[in-house]
Amino acid sequence: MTNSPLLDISNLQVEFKLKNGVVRAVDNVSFQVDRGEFLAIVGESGCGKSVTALSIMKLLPKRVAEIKSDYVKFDGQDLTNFSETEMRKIRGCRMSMIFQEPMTSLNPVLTIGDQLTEPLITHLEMNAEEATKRAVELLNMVGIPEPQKRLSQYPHQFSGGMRQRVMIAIGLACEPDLIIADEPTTALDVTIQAQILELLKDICSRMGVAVIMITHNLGVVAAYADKVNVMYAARIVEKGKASEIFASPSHPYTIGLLRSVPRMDKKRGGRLATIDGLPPNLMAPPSGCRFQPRCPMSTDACSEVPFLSNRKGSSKHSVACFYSEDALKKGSSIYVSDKEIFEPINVKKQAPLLSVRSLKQHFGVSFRSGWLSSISGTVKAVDDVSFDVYPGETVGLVGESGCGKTSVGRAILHLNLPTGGQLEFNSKDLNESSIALVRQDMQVIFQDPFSSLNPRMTIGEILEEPLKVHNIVTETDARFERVGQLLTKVGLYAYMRDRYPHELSGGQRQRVGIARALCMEPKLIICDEPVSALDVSVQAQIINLLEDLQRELGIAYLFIAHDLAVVKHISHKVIVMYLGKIMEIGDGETIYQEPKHPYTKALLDAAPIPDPKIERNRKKIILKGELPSPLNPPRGCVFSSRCNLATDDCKEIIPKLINFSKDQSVACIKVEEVN
Amino acid sequence: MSETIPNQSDNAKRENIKPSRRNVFDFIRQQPLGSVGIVLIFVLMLGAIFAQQIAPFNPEDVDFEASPAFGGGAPSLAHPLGADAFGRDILSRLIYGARTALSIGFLSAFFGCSIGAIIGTSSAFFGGRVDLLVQRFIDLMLSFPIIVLAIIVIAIFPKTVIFGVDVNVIVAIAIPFIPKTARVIRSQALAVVTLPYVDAARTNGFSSVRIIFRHILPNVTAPFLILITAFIGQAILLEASLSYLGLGVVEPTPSWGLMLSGVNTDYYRTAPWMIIYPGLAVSIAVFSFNLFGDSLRDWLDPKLKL
Amino acid sequence: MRSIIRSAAIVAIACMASTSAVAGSHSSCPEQGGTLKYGVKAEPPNYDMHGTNSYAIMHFVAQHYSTLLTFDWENFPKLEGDIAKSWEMADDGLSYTFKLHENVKFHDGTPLTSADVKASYERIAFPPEGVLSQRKALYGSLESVETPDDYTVVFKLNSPDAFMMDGFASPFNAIFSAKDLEKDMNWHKKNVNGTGPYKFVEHVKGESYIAERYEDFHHGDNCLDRTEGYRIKNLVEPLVGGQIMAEWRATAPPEVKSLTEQMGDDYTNQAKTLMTLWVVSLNSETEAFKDVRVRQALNLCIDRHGGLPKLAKITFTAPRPSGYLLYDTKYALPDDELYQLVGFGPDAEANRAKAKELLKEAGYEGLKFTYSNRAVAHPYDHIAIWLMSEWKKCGLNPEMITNPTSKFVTIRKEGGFDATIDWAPSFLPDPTLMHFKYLSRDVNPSNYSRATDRELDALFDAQKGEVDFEKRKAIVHEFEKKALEQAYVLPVTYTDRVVSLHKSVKGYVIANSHILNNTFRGIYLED
Amino acid sequence: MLAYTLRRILLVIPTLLAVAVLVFFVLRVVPGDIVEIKLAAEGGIISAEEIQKEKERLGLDDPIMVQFYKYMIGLPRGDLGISLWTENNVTDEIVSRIGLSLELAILSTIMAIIIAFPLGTISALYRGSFIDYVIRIITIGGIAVPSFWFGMLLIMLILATFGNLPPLGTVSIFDDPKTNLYQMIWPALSVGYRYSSVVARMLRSSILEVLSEDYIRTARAKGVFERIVIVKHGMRNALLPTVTVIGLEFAFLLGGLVVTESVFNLNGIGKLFVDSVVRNDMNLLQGLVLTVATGFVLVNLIIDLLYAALDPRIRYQK
Repeated sequence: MTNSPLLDISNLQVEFKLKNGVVRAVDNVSFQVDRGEFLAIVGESGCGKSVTALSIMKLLPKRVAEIKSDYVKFDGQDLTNFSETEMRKIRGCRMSMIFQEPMTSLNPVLTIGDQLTEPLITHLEMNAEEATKRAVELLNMVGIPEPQKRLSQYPHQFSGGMRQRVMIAIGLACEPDLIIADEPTTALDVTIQAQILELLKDICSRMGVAVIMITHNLGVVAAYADKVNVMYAARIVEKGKASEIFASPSHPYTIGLLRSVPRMDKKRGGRLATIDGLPPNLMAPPSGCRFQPRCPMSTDACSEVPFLSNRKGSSKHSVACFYSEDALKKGSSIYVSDKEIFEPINVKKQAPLLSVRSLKQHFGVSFRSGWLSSISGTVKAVDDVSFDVYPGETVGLVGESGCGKTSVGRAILHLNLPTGGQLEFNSKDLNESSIALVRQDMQVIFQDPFSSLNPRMTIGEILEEPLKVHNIVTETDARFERVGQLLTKVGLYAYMRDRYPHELSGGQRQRVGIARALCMEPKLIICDEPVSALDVSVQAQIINLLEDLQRELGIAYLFIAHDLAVVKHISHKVIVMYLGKIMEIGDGETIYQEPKHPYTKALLDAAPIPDPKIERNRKKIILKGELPSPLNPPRGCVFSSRCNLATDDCKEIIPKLINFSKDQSVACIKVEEVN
Repeated sequence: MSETIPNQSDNAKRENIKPSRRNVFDFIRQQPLGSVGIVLIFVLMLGAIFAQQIAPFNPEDVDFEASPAFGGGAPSLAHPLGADAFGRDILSRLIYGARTALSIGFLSAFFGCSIGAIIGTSSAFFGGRVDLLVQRFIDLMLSFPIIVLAIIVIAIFPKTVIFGVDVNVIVAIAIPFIPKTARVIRSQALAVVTLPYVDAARTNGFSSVRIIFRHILPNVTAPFLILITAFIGQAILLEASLSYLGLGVVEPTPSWGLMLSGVNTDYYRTAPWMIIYPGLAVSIAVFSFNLFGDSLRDWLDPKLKL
Repeated sequence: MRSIIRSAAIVAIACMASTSAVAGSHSSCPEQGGTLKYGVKAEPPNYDMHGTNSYAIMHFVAQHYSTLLTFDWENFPKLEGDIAKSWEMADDGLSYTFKLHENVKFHDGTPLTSADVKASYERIAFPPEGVLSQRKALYGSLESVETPDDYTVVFKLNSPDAFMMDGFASPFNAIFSAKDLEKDMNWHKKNVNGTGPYKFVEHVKGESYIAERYEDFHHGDNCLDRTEGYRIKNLVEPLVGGQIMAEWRATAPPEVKSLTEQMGDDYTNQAKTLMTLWVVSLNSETEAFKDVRVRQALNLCIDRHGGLPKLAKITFTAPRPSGYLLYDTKYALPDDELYQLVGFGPDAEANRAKAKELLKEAGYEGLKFTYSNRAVAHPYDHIAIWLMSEWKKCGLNPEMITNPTSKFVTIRKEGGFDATIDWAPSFLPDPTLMHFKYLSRDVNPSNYSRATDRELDALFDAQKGEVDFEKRKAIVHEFEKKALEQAYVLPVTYTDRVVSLHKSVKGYVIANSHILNNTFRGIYLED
Repeated sequence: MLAYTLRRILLVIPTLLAVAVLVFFVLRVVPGDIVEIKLAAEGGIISAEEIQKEKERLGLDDPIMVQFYKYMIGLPRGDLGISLWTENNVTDEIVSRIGLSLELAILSTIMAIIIAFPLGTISALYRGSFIDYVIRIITIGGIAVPSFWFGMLLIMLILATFGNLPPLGTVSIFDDPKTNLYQMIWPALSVGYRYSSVVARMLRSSILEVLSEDYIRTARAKGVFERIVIVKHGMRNALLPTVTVIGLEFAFLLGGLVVTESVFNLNGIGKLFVDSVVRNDMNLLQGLVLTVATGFVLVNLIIDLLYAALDPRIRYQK
């Protein structure tokens, strides 16, 4: 082992020549990675973190991407002028990569074995037999059971988590010095994410492999990274040891980023700090400090470019800000506005606004509908779910993908016809015919801001349509007025009514989505993952908006999300679902402080907290195994197949939801025993 | 593994996001081949519209003395592209032929695609049995080659000419386009139907008709436009083929396909201009529509399979 | 009456003399052997010559069969014996006696006897249930066929029939074997067994038709080893490209031009007027056409003298105006008489002025009407395009509607037109055959003008029974004039037939019909 | 795979049945009368009774349901009735011609594949380059040029070059492959241009699509040879849509050679099709349409099975 860093990058610069201009996606980026080190690159989408990774591997399309740098030294060799052939020898052998989308990163028509042995045969010149042997070892190492059998299978026979394990196995096949993992767990559920990250960390530290992890999740960074690069608009704005960055963030952007994330370990109710505005368009970035337009501390001096410089007293921690010491001192208070008061939202608990009793939503799943199509299975997306929502209350519905949380929302809205159970809204029984009457009182906000607005209609038309169709506001002028008010209310400008959705940013669109939900003055809004597609800084803006609206208008929310921290932040009451069933239900604070159900506990453990001090010291139970197929859920308790505490009884008895305390019900036969 | 629980795929979402800034200048800059196509189409359209002003002769004027049988017919000052078997000016017939080709092309592609699009979107929106039935019927229709279907339709309907346009041929060409469009549009609409803004429209309590026409149809215009341009080319080709077989446009209407058939073939070795120019006209017209259609697809929706 | 019998007897004797002479002269061929490749633009539905009227069957199948009589092609319509050695008509015109050659054998080896002739003619004249005879109507006067011995046949008539003698030479009246007919009256639809010059070998449907020399052919003038017929679409490229050596139907002038230019000396042709008349039938149910003035006006607008010679250069139409009967034949109206009739005068301007006047009188100026055309290039398109331009010159507004054969035929039959192109094919220049077309609709359903004119019917019946040539001719002329003046059906033009041949094909003599002389007798190949 | 194959094969039957029923009733609507065409079209003197008798003999006067019944009970035995024109078995008429159409279709498929694969691949790999533009123009031209016109030009060219044309009357490829190929190569070429253009275009766009897939990036990140990336990872996936297009075009050729057969005077089912339309031979027409549809359905079946063989996602579907 030499002392020189494994990877040393100086002044890396990547430009994309697009049809409508040149985009500098990476600008003057320099950093180093030592052997066995775990480096995280964090930043919001479009800040250039993935491009940085791909440019190290020289995997960017040559036609459009131009990579320049002083040098990119890998193990002492400068890769800058390496030919394609030379690069090819390094790729997959000394340096390998794991991508974000496990579903599409494997070739669907080749067997896992084929794809796994490929680097072995190419780089290590093994014969088929040796390669297969090694492949089995690798699969074993990444925790794939029955590796021999799995080798001859195809990617579609693997779940997402399994595929990502295969990707890790491929990445590690030739025992590389460096693995670049580009958002490797973003597409995975939180419990699976924990498994994969643990695995990656564990293997890499055992094998002494350095890791560059690209992520937007600060929790993940806090949990695993040795070093952090924070990127903003193609540049590194702050870099240093993870502990230092989290303890003393010195760039206003880093501070904002850390403060705008809802935290599970903090109490509910306060407003989140928000960074105003949007990341800049890289086609025409602001001159000088690129954060300047959004920075509450900016001065005229910020029109000069601040270079990364070491903080006083630290050789590793450097910041690109003229006022870093000041920012560090003031901390999150630079973002606090006048409204930043802790103000609990009050709930009137007389009569429930929405009452859900034994809701069932089953889907018949048929393969390839043809003349002889037959239903080959039933998915119980929602099975026997009951809860109440009171006026002005926020009920959080949380769970991993496929747990049925979205189906609950759709069933309440009658977007899918519920298979069974009773729904009562405002003391009226909801069914196919009565739903039309309450439509105006019950609205929805969707996850994807890009597809929740009709791209062929202007914002004005979108907001006006329900008013017009239902004759709520009949006069054109009055409607015009009303649309303006709505836009103002959600923090947009009235002039935006003439814009088309594609002219707005994601956050703005989500505001329009909220305005549309508001325009009929509903009593309940079902929020289906309203912030999960947004960058953290924008996410905080939307969460604040939703809370403000609730304070002002007394709307109740059914808040569906997979992000435990967000749900914790906004909800009065939290429901935890797993495979169509409620595992635990109760007061938000209580559930997060004292989870009773083993699944809730595992879920909370799996979600990393963006603070290395807390994160690295907490005891975690990492769930084993995969989510069972919803077509064939375990008998008895649906969680029994993954539960550490499961006994034979659990596999037979379907647990009922039992009141554990006044504010908490749990569906576990062992609840007494465990707690 | 089952991923068939109804939920929207990422692809579906991505495909329906319209990138910003889409205008003619963008198109011209990004699609030079397509722009050439547009220019050619434009020229053809001008020719068709101002045929009366441009064409040196009436396309149906018979002048036996100018025909090759009387030693004439070769390209000359009077007849730049020569004269046909009846001594009719080929240039004039080509110009008027553009009228026939374009009107049949546009009308049949438009009607075929529109009906197909409505069937496709409705099928996707209503789903279930309706969808299944429509799909089966589409499959059925698709098991006949276009030209076979067109010839059968020609055989069924009597020849009807309205305002000088051969309705029979238009119907015959339009009908094979219906199932094709319905299939493509259905698959596109299927993605749109699951999109949140359609759900939002449903939660707003809008009627099915409103949702189909206001929220779904406008969002399948990209494939619709692509299909129409592709089909105009195909329609022109089909018209030429049918006319060549003697089943399409008939004398004395100037039609490129007709000019390649029947009498003129007698001359094609001795008076090759009779065959070369109409063939070129068909090829160029179809070529420009294909060029345009191709680029339009690359520009609007590169993944669309026709 | 007496004169025609006399003349017939003279013809008979003359023929007897010539038959023996011809049989002798043909028995040796200038060259023997080789394969004749020819093209036919149509496909035979079956092989039954009695049941067809189309050349598709004749061009392929006629080579397998013999007829009672045939023509001397050099001196058409002079009769000549085929299987008949001699023949004789009784003085009263009510019986015809034929003596047959005794050495005639069918391709399967059985000898031909009078029984075969009887069975064949009975099939033609009295077809049993399920048998279709296209010429049953022409033999309405035939009462019975008798066979006194194996080589004598006697035809008995119930009334004299001026058409009958020539009718024995009808190329369609193939002599089938009685034995085959006994098996199945329709045996010949799908099988071939004749006494003709060439034997059937193979028919690949839609593609080729192969025959080979019949060694025992009674005339011995079958000079080729093999004949190969091919179904073709156009005739120019196959001829130029050496795929075929001949096409028997008709070659259009542009094709002739093209062939001459491309083949040079390798190309020869023969030309003659074909007995098919192109006519325009005016629908009598169309209000405007109920008025004779309008019909005449339409006729007057056609500048026959100016236009036909030009038309004849681009398609195979005849360059000469004609009435319903083929000009220059013995019953036809002489030109000077014809040109006196409305619409046939040489002064186009005067005709047109007259037409306009008539239209004005009738109140049909600028009349709009549909003209139903068949989607076949030669000569339909040419005639149609020419007529359109002629009518437009009179200020009329014809609209041409072209349909493929199937729809065209339906429209023609159902009267879904104002004017339609139509044609009157014939294989003999006989008024009975040629005037039948113009009889009232109830007598002849294929008079597509749908007109009814009892005077014409009466004149037709009168000429049919009149065996005296002059008297018959007078009646025929009267019919011709009356029908032309009434103008239910406008005669446009006869057909000019050109048969294109490769120069190596010799011994062929063109006839006035593409139905005639298709047996390939006398044809030989010369290198 | 076996279950899938079986189910897929079973699916063919109802489809064909539906086609058969549809074709029957659609064609009964067609106006026109074959007896009239047969007997009166060439100017014969024939009475209305005789026409009527002929219709009765051919069974055209039966009530439509009786005709339908006869047709339907004949189907399973492959009995499609008799041609109203030749009175031969429709099946025989079609069988005698289908060989030629099939040979032509196969020949042009081979030709198309030989031409299309290099063109499409080169075009995709050199996307945006001059050669890509040239190939794109050639292939767009291929679907623009009417094949009958191209055929006419070809005939001109053959005549100009060789001075004669291939002999008429198709020689069996088994008897005399040289002559047969000389006869068939030209029509195959005239269809092949269009065909190969369609295939090349599909191949180009599939390759481009596949090359932008994540797993190609994965393969490159593994340091695999670029050639292997393209051939092993790219081509196999790009082949799937291409196979579909080849199949569909092939099926199209089975029934769609109508025009080409007419130009080259070939005696295949395309020409028979036009003939039977012109003659209003409904029985033959319905037999032909049914044959063409069957061909189409069968080719689709083969494509689906091929797809299954190439794509494990389908193969392993329960």
